Amino acid sequence: MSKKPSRSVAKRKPTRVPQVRAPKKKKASTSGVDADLVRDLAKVLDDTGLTEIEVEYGELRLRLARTLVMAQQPPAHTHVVHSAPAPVAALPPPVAAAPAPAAPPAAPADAASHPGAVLSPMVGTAYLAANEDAPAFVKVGDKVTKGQTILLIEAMKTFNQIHATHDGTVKQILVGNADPVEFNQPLMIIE
Amino acid sequence: MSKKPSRSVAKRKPTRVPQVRAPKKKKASTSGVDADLVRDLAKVLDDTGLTEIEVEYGELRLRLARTLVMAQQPPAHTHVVHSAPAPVAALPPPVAAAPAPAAPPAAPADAASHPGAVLSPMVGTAYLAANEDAPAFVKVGDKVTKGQTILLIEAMKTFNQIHATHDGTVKQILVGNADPVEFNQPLMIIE
Amino acid sequence: MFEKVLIANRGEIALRIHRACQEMGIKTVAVHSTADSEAMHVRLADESVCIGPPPAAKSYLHIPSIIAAAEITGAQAIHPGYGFLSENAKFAEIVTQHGMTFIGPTAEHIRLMGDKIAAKQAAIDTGMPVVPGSAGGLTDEANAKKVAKDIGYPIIIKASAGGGGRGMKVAQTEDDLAEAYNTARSEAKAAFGNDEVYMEKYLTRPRHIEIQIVADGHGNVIHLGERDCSLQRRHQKVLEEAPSPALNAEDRARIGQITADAIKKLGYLGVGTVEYLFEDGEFYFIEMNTRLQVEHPVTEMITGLDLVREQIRIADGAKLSVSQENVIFNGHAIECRVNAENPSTFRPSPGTITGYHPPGGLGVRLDSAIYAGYAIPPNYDSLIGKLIVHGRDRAECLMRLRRALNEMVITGVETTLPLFRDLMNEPDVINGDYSIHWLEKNLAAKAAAEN
Amino acid sequence: MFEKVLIANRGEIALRIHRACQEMGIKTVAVHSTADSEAMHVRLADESVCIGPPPAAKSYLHIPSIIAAAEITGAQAIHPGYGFLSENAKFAEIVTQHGMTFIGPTAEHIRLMGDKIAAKQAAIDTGMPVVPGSAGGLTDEANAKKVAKDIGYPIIIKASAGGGGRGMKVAQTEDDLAEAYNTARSEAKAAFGNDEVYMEKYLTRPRHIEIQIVADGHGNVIHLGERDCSLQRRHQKVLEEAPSPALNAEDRARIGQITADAIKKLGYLGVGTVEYLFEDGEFYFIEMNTRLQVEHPVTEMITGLDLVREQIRIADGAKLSVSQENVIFNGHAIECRVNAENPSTFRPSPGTITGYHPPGGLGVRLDSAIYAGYAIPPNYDSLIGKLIVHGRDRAECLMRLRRALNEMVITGVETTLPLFRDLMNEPDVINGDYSIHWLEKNLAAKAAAEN
Repeated sequence: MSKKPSRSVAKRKPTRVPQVRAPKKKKASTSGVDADLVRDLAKVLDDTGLTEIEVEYGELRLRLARTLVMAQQPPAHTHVVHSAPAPVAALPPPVAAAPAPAAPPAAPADAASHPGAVLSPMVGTAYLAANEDAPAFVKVGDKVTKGQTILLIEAMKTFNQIHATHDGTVKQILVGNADPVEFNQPLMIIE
Repeated sequence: MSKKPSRSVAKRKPTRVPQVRAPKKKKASTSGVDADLVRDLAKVLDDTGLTEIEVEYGELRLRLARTLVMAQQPPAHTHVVHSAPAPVAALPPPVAAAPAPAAPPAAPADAASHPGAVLSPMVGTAYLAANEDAPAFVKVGDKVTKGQTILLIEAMKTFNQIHATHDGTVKQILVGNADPVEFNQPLMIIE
Repeated sequence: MFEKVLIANRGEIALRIHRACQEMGIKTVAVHSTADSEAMHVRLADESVCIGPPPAAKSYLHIPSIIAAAEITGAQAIHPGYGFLSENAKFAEIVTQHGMTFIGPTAEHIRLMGDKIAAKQAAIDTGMPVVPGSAGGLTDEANAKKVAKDIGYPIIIKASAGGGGRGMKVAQTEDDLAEAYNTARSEAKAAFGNDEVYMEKYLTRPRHIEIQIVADGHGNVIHLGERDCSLQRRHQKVLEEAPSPALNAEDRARIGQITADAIKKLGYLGVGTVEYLFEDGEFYFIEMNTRLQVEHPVTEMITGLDLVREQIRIADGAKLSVSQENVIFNGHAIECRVNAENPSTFRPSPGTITGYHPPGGLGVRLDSAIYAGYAIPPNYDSLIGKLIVHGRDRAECLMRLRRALNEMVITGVETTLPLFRDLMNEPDVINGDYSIHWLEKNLAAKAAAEN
Repeated sequence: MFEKVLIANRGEIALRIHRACQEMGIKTVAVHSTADSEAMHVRLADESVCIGPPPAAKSYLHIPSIIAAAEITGAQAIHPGYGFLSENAKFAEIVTQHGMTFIGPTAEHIRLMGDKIAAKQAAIDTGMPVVPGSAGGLTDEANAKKVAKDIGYPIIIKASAGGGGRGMKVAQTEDDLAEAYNTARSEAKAAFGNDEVYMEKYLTRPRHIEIQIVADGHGNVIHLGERDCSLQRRHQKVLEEAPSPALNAEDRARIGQITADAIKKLGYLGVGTVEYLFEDGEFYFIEMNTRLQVEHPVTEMITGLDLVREQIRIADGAKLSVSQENVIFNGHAIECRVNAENPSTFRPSPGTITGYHPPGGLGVRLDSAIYAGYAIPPNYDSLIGKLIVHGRDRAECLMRLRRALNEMVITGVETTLPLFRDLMNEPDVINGDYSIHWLEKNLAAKAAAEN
């Protein structure tokens, strides 16, 4: 294999630094404790995948915890092939339930749910131009129309044209030339 | 062994209603803790699937917790030796994760937490009279005083006198003569 | 040795292959559909690639996606597991054409054994016993009588053009023959417009006995004894054991040797299984599976061999790690296929596993990719685990299986665990006295008793 | 055979015994303290009896409660497991006096081996090798020199009245002897008011090698080879393996035979373990454990024998199920003792297990009484599971252990799993090159590196 994929190593359930957002202004209530705040923090807990939040704010001290859902239990580090143009990440040591060495760049994960995202319809290798000498199909800032070829994905020596799924302006190109891409991976943001 | 114990079959883990403990001592009127807040937070706990909420505010300290349901998972039917005067319950079939055949009589379980309960300080065989010809130490309706012998428990050929732990009237005798009893099993209700 | 292997499968077999690779110091690449992004094989693999949406045709059966996944990860070999692409000759060819190693036999052998008629001919040519019958169509009643005498009663008359049971008649003795022959012919004529019929020996209570073989690329072939897979429901194996309670050492050695010799003549490579029906001391070839079987752990438990490891070593050009003389059969093993299904209606029960407690202790192995909190997707088959138990003899094995079944807990979905607990109380199962029809009859009787 | 056995223990060993009973068709009675009413052995047993409050002295060590529990349930025999009452001669006597069977040796043998001095004398009398030394106190420097010459350097001088390391001096060669002798004497005089000293061979890098023996009541004694338990921390075994990487087949056969012969002379009954130090090809008796060991599964994995089953059979008067000739050592096994402890400070970590996912697959055994949701009580020891892995050879076993450790998940409490994952990367462990001091040194070095 001459092609070496760029990979980054993503841990499915990264141990995040607990993000305790400063509580909103205390609302006056008889007890000085605001149930809405707790509810709000619970949502933070949800959104962030935390298991515990403790807050101290002036006189206020708040702690929220959620017992791990079982789905977190089974092992370990998972490695997703995607387009982050990082150098080949060190493979994990043979024995390691330790946290993965690096967190993935936040962008691609968020991008997948972006309304303007164009997702890869297949697994393969992305090419941003028709050949080495040709200019890129599109670049950031270009206006594109639905159906226009925006890149190629090669699988089994076949180059598949990937088309813009909607009209708009190329806001981000999320893959590099010759990057490996998997199914459903965000390729570009067009809006 | 000539003695055949009477047994009933108890499943260890009844599904418990989530317990939300109210804050320790303070009443709403004086402390500024308002029962509605607790109720509200309990609902937050419910809605959000949290297992714990702790709140401190000035003098106020609040902690809500919910018992885990995980205990349902591990096997199976447990058989407790106790004094319920039921016939020998059928032993479970060799292969059966099916629910235990019979629920135990409700009385002993409730009795254990009865404030007037006298609990067995040891495992052994209970005797309600000093010998076969003697009258029972006590019968229902008798007035007893603290320290009075109310039955014997035999363990390793030694007969141990069991004394009333408090003054009162014998309301219920929960063991039969020559019944096996385990540690902490309720023997009588005296109130 | 390969540095990185792509596992073109899912579920427990993907995990099984991952484990073998890890133990050999080989990195693994998991591929998965979007329905399986939380699956155990994905979580544990060194790398993973999402290859498509949930339908297998667009992911686990989609050759270009799997090849592309292997290329972008730099995998040197692909293990197909069982099912999906494991017996797809074209896939084996494409893998090879792309400069990678297919961990399995050659495309030619897959193709040969995938064709029922060619496979039977190959069995005959290489000396494997097949069901005796007329060479072709029967010419007349006298001819039928003669052939029947040669092969022995009972016999079955089948329409040459037929299928689906029509035009089939059984003759228990010579007295029944004329009527069977004539009825079969007229039914064949009515059903298929062709009254040619042929004759085969009729097996009344056969057992399913299969022989595990392993062949390397250096001319070495060994057999690892038999598995008895007679407990079936709708042609799906439910419980498998080895050794078979119906075979003696002489039977085992004889059919093992015949099979190994035949496989050697074929020039076959890798692991494979020859399936036979067995009745009254005789074996009759059914087909050959050119891949790892679901029930391979039963053989592993009584031989101590790691069959996936052998597969990978052989694909890499290594020699078999044992010779036939060094294969020692040790004790008895039984496998129960635990499916997420209602244990009496067998309706699949996908959903989230809320509780999972596998049994442990001496002689107990669990091959499963589930975990507490795992959501079983509705897109694939319902096998969620294989409980495999080993004992020094069949009695110890059965007692151990009984206690292991008693310890095992899966909540949140229905499983076939209660079925196995019931089977442990069936005298015929305890005595090993069952044919391939036993389980269907037993289930039908139970269903009838409940109504 | 017994119909009902009471298990006078808790935790994984109570479950282990329960499993053996179940597989023999024997009913079980679990006893438990109030702290253990939710424990697995209680949940699985056919019957259970609460025998007292959490402190062991008032429950698991309280003989009258256990006897009473056996009587009210009609148990015919009591299995003591390990720890608690397992080596309490008085308990064995009382069980017998109450007309029940103690599943273990006689009270006399328990008593004999519980007395260090009597045990060493018994070892000498029955031909087991002991550490060579002076017959009694050394008379003078010349006598010391002579004895040292006989037993070989290095030697250690110890105060006859001593203990705790005071009055102990090592002489590496004859040059050091005079000083060692005189210093030891004056230290002994100062510390104990008695300057008598004696001499023993000094072992610098011994391994802990123990021989498993099984003896029935019919004069049959077999040994099941050795276990290497050199990886210890504060005299607690951490990881055990068999066979020992340091022994060859000749060593094994020799010490096995010596030990089995000695046990036969003693007229011992049941399973037992003779512990030796091993250095430079020689064995030196330490002590004999007259009970099942924590690490017995390692031996089960390489012999296929169920030691608890053998114990119960022998206690019931049956003969050994195998003879020495039929004991075949097959492959390699390693056990990791998983404790609920911080993996570097070893501080116990009781609490509730929020998640539990044991590893599975070929060659992996888990003996554990925990489950998701189980609250580990703070009252007892911190062993929560034993991961035992088998492979065809040591390399395969190590690779398999590595992958199994990687799959295993316990959340909610700290465990020693990370320690074992670390050990899998230590060249000395991989090479089997360690003495009883290795782990302490390794941990000290790691701790120093972190500071």
